Amino acid sequence: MNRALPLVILAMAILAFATMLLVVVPRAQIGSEPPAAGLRAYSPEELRGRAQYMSLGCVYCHSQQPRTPDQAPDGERGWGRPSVAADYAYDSPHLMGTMRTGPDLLNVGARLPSTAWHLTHLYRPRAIAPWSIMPSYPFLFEIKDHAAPGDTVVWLPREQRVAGKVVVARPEAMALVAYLLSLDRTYPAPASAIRDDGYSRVGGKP
Amino acid sequence: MTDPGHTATETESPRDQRKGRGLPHSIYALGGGLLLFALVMLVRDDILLRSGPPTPAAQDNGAIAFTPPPMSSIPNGPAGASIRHGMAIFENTGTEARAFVGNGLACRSCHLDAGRKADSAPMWAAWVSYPQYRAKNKKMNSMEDRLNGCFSYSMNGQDSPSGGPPPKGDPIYTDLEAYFHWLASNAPTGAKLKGAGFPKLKLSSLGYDRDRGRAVYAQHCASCHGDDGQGRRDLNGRQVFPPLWGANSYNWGAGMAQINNAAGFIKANMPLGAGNSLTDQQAWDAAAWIDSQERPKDPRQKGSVQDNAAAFHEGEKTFYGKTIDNHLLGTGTSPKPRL
Amino acid sequence: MLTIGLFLAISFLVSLAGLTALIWAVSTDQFSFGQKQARIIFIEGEEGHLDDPTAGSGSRDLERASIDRTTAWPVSLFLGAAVVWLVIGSFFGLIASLKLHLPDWLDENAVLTFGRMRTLHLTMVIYGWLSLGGIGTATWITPRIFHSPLRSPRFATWGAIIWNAGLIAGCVAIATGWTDGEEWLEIPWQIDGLLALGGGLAVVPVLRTAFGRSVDHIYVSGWYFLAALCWFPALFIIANIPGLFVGAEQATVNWWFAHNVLGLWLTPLGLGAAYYFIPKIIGKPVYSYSLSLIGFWALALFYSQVGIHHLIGGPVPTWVVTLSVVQSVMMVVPVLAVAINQHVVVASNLWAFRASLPLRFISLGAMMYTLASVEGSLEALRSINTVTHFTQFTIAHAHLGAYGFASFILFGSIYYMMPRITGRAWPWPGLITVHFWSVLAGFAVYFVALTIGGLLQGEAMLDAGRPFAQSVILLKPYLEARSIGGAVMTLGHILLAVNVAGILARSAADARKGETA
Amino acid sequence: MSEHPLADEAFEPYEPRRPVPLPVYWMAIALALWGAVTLWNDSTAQSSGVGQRLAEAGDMTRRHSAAGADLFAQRCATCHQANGAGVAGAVPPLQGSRFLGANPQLVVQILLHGINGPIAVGGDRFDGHMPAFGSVLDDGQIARLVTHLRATWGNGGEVEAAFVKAQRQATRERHASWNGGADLVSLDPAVGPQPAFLSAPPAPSDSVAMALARGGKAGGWACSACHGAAGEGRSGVPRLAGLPADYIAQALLAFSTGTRPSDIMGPIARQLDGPERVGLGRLYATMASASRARPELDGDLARGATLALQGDDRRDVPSCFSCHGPSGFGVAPIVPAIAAQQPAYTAGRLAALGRHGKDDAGAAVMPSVAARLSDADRRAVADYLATLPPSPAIDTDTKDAR
Repeated sequence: MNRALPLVILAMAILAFATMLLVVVPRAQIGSEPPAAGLRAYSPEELRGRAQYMSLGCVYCHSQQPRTPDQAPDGERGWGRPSVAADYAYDSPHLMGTMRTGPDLLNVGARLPSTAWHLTHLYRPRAIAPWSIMPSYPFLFEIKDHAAPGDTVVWLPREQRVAGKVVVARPEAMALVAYLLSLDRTYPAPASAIRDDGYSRVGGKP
Repeated sequence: MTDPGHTATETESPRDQRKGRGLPHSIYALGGGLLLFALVMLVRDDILLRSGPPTPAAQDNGAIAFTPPPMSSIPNGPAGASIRHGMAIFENTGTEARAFVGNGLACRSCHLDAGRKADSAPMWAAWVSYPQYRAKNKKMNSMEDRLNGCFSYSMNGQDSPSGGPPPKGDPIYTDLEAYFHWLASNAPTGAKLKGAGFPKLKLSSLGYDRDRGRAVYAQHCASCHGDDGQGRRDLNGRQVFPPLWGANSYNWGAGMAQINNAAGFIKANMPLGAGNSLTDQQAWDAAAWIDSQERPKDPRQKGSVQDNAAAFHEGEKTFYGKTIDNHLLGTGTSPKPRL
Repeated sequence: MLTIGLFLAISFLVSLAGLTALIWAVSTDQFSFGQKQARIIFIEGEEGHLDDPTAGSGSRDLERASIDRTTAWPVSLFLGAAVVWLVIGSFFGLIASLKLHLPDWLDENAVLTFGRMRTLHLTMVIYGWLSLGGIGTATWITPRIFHSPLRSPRFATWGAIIWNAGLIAGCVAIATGWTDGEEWLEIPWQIDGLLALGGGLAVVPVLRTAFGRSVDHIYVSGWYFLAALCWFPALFIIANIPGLFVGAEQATVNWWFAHNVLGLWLTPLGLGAAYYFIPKIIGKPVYSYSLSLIGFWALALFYSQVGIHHLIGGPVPTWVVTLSVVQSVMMVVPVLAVAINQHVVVASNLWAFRASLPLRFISLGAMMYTLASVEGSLEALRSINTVTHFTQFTIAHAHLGAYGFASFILFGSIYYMMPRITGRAWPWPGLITVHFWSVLAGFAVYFVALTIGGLLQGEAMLDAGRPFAQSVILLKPYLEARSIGGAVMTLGHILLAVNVAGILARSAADARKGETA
Repeated sequence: MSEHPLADEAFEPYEPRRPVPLPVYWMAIALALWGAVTLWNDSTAQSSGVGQRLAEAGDMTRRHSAAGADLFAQRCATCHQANGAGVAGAVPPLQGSRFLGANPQLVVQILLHGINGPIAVGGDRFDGHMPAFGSVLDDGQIARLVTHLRATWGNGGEVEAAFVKAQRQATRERHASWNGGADLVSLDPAVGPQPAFLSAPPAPSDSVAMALARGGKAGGWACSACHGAAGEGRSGVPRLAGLPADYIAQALLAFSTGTRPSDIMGPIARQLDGPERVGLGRLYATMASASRARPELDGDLARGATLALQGDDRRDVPSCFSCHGPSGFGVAPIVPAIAAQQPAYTAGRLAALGRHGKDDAGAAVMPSVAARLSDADRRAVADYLATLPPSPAIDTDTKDAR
């Protein structure tokens, strides 16, 4: 430990080794899987919504990775089957998230396929769930006196409405909802799929 | 390793050597504890995650616990065919023994889970206790005699197409007995099996009361058996929840028409899936409400209801022969036109 | 499957072989150094005396004074900027925390939405406060342990300027919604170039000083600093290459990076500082100098492979997750080695702990490193992770590492270094005590609340019979407690900033006086 | 530099004789062993996880290629009985049925679309409802099933999958069941004289309920947006078609009062008044739609079938069908249909009932039954129910009158 160069070289070599294991080999393995059958690429509108999702930081409260029934009851919550690597083939960047301050969203398009619901929820989450701590996104909407033709009016419960005004969704809101509705990985998982099976040690079913 | 320029070690007193050791020891203890924890978690992952949920342990109060064989172990061949047919009769009595059934019930209406469920007069327990002397007809009864009684009273054979129970020696009896015999595979003969018959409930000083029972019935029974006690049919007209009184139910001669039997059955099994959730008193009262409704007449009745009550219902806990709301119970219902 | 299993086995065996070789080398004294080399940080007559920093000013030693003079300007720049980022970052953190239980507060503008506040907080405190502060500390300590003046300090100055410019641009980008979208990597890659360039420039003086040092031995802090300063640019550049990774593979890169930012960047910076300041302030060498070898190399071997434990139960290959789980638990070895070395010397000199505020910060920080690492090892176990994953528990844990450990050490380092850099005593020493107690109390509230809240939240989410809403409802009081703790911490940061501003202003006034005189 | 006296001048922290303390060795060795065991364990986990998925895929294939006799036992025996005797007065017998002797097209069509109306079999009249299997059995399964039925009770002759495919294709526009024997006799007169189909008086066209379902109340969220145009539900959204009208109306009331908490249904239900709840109940009760449910919870289908058909006496769990009807079609007015229900809904509801049964009025028995089901059981039974044909739609008004 009296020479700087070997120290630096060895330290970099160890990092390179770790990088090979944690990045290069998994990349090769995951990359060898084709996109899941049933998965479709995002449309331009959905990609615009995805950009909204990223820029508003939805990922910090919502995961997009349902777990196996061996580990957690995500399936029983309606969040969908455990996701596999092939489900994310078109996700760049990935938005798997690490927090569930809100529910998992990988299949929200399947369990909540109503655009109107999502618009209300984005405009005022607490109109739907009083306990919710999700931010409201009023800047994705416009308050108008009358809806113009082609406008999507946001429905609000009776007690939340403002008389003589209507809430209209901006294109950003429509795109975000389009992205949310595109989150639907309810097609069957490929059998050879890659995922963490560390909780399937049980092997057979009880 | 030892530093030549560092001479302190040579002059240290034993006390000094111990000094400063406390913290390393606690760090080792922390590390060791952590390690132990990791190992325990490994074991937990391995063993606990592997095991399924715990099953309730069987209690033992002197009687012998018995588990009937699984359905999948019914043998093939002619013996198996007879067992299977016996089971079919048991479950689908109105079809398989159509000529001898005069109501909307099946054997399994009272002997739950195809005669397998403990505390609802399971057939594996019945099989090993016959032939038996019965006070009901004051003679030694074979299983066939007993089944004949079931068809006469519980299945209300008098209103069936043939007007009575299957004749002696009918294959219906043989097949049912084959099924019972198989259900009782490896059961000890004559022993007291746990869960045999219906549980016997003690009657409190409150007795039983049909008005209290009406409330119990409305709260706990009516959603399935209907306010009118006629049970419920599915969309094909198939009886799902059995009728408890009226023309489509058991007649006044049935064992279930005695309040103590009904109370025991109710206590242990009703509401279905939530057995033993009612108190003994609620079970007695609900049974009283059900028993105080009119049902097909007792087929043994020759003269008046009062005569029959004296002849066959003496000492029974029943409303037979009593007058409720100006109606003499036991008069019987008029037979319903068959579907 | 065979090849993958092979990889797994090989990686673990390689790590174990490295560890075994290291333990063998240390126990048979293959490296001929010991406590003598540990004393390299002292100069004649220093040893055995408390180096009381809060009161005193510069060193009496002329050689060291000349060394310190070379680092004074770039280090002041790094530390000054770091403190500014800390204060701003804490405010954003506080706003984000408040928004979690006051969701309708400040919701009229996209810039102020929770997702952006939180991201700004993370970016500012990691890349502003901790990274700049860490580089500054390393730049200051390295010449001292090498007994050589800092070479090419201009590179460090430019590095600091470019890094800050990049960071400002990055924060503006995030605030306006332009982001790369991955946790810890939100700054758009187009701007990342500035950070990479700034970081690269900042490394040059340290490396050049190391290669041109005037003593033979490299003190342990030097190992950590040299390695960290080489590791980080490599990590940062690989993780930010646009378009190379997609989907699930990108997630492995994401967490390989994000955990290595802690493990191979903030941790070695913090540990290096602790390895220097603790013995230096107490005036006694560390407990077992050769043990620190194990601490360092085992950290490199094991910490570099732990990142994928963030994806336990996720859509990545089992083997890579398991590898990270195992290496996370193996981290116990280096953590113990470091703990023995650092805590024992403090524990046998508790009077110094009471006497010196910087030591108090640094030693507490080192203890929280032990705690955070132990907690991290446990959290990586599948049975525990299944509860804590996706909950506020991980937030508490991240703050135990980044705040309790790294920030506390940095606080202490600043309190030690600034008087030596400026040649002035702290203008308001009383504020240092208030700072210490406010951040300690605030952090205790923060950590305990989120740990308990996170565990309850995890338990609720594992029970299919409890609606998801319950996990949110039960969390609210703990989120409120977190805001209270965070507000108290922010208050402490302001006091630090006031003191730093004061000492810098006075030294600038001195300098002007010196010029006019 | 320092005015602080040293507490103990003599003491120096020292490097012990052994530079690496012994406990560190032990821990390193123990951790290495732990790591090795964990790695080995998890490598078996990986193969068992992959094995599990492969086995499921295999299960699926096996289910799709099940022999006709097995299909009969699984799919038909709950109603027609294992020996084909049917249920007197409710389910027609297969033994000696002229329908099985007729053109195979007839049986295939019945299986594809179901029957809704009176038929005469073996001299008895049945006024029932046979579910449509078209959405839960594929062509090969129907072909093998029909082959088995005809070989056992009809006049033999194999039916090919291609034949079923052609039949399915020929009637793909048909969304309703066959209207009893009167309708079927047109396919093959060999079935003998059949009772006339008296079309029920057209249900009072509940345009209000229909507008609510399709357009939502006052521009609000429409039922059909999530539950589907025909109430068929989708992954995570419950099926409504064929649920008893009263059950739906009661559920909407419970949502609105909060006795059945639901963040999604609560705000909608609060906007509805009594007649609207009843109208929506009737609307969905009479809707016919194909099953969209598929097993998706990794449940053990065999275990699920056991629970549904026989229950589990060790845990005192009665069979589902003992209350929900022999095919899970529900029993009006309050026992809901569970066949073809979305598995995530079934399992989640069971979990919620098992834990919070008390806040749910109207479900007195389910909480105690659900509480005795393990997580794996809930998933098993939910997945099994998802494989069943949907409950046939009935006109509740005429049924109640009967």
